[in-house]
Amino acid sequence: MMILSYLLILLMIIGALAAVLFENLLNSIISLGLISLIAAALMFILKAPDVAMTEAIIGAGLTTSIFIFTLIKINRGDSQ
Amino acid sequence: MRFRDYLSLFLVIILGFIIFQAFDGTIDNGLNIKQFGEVNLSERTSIHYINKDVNNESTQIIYNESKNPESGSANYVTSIIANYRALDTLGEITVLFIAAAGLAFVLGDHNKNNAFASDASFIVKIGVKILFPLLFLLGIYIIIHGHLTPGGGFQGGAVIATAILLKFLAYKDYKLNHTGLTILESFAGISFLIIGLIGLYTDGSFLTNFLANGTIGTLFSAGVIPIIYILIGIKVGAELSGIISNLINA
Amino acid sequence: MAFLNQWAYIGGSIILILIGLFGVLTRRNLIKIVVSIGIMDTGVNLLLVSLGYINGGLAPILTATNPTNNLNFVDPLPQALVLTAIVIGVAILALALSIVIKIYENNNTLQIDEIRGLKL
Amino acid sequence: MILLTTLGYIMIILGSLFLLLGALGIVRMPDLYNRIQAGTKATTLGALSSIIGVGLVNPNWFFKTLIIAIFIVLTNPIGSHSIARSSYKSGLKPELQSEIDEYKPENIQDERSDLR
Repeated sequence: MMILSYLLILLMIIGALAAVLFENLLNSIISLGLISLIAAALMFILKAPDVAMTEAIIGAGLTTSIFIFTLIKINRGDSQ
Repeated sequence: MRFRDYLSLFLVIILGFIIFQAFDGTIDNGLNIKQFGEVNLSERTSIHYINKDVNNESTQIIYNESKNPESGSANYVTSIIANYRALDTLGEITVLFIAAAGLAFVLGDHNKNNAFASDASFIVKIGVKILFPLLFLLGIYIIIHGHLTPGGGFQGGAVIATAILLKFLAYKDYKLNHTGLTILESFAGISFLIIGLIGLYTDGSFLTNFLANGTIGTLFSAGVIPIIYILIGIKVGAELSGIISNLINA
Repeated sequence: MAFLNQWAYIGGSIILILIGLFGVLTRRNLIKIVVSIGIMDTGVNLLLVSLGYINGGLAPILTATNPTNNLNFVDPLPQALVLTAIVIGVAILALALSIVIKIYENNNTLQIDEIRGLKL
Repeated sequence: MILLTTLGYIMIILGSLFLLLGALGIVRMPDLYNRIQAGTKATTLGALSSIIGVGLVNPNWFFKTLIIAIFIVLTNPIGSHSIARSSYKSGLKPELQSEIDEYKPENIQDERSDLR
């Protein structure tokens, strides 16, 4: 279990670097969703099931969709 | 990378070094931050929360047997959110309301341009038609069982908002009734305050658990905690749905 | 291994916060700055939850298999704080994104170097 | 009881094998449409059988795992269908060009536009 959590933390840091350093906006938004999902798994390992549920629903689901709606709005304005 | 980037990297590394010093448990820094996993729970005030008895001496609680502890929910996180620190939760949903209202104020109210040019495909429409009631039911289940299992008002409200998001994804002309959302939100907020005031009237402090607590671990237990959590679920679900609707129809 | 045992969670979440801070300081795209704020949010939440962890502790819920309060539970207080912080975080991100949309409508750009004045 | 537990572990191992096959397919296949095919089919079967295996090992959770399985069956194909459709609409061509493209708007005989 501990090895798994170390790997997940490493993956989360790589995802954070990708989210900050990528030039494409969609890539960095998907990386943000990945970070939230891994954080939900880590919180479940830390014996916090309530927080893990909230993070999985809100962080990975709602936040990503809100960002993508913003992107849709901005591209729509660009094409007009 | 320009000069500004290198300067920021340097500053961030300095700040990280300082923060790591603060979290080093081997140095006696007076902050009382222990090593990871070595926390002594009895040195924190929350040991009273574990015993579910802040006012009197600590008692033993047994699942499905003990009757009438001070906060009768089996989930400790719920009993902190909806009973011991319910005033914090009241402030928190106020912050949520202010953020939603600010978003509606900034984006304006021209419900003309939809985010999507056409409806989704046939398969997605049928799938959403099946999934929407199931997800709504799951949200209600999570809200109602908030004092027994992991979950509660925040999670269930977010699940309900996700179900409404699916409707928006499937149909381009789907509109939410904003008057109904406002009425739901106001009803939930006012009922929260009224429950707190009834506690103030009967037992002398705001948001006291004034109903009978019942046996710990059954569905009808924990006094006002399930009622407060249902109200929080209504409010969170309505506000997150309103945020999504405003962003899509902006 | 003992070093990892002590520092994996705390160090990982502090590194996450610092990466987010670096993004806020150096990126020039407004949406990228909001993404960095989201990374900092996740890092702070993970740090708070890991401060309440106890070795060998159980999840703080009474069930039929963990029926009494004499057992070794983890600290439920940071979990309750983080639970509300996540919901506030998503509302604040949505508010920031709505302001970003308005700025784009007025200035037709997302680069903070090119935005002149505050003509809202 | 031992029979159920053994069956559950066998199903978990089977499910992880299918998940491994799906991951291999994602690495091995040439373009997005083939990758979606490998990813969705193998992953749906793998997740389904491992979740049912968990329910068999711990019979108290069986109904909850059944509900999760129903959600996976409903959502996974719809999600991959949406990904494939949106990537086709944004102009992504398959790696191996085939002669017949039944999804082109002029090739669809049916008048009902929402079937597309």
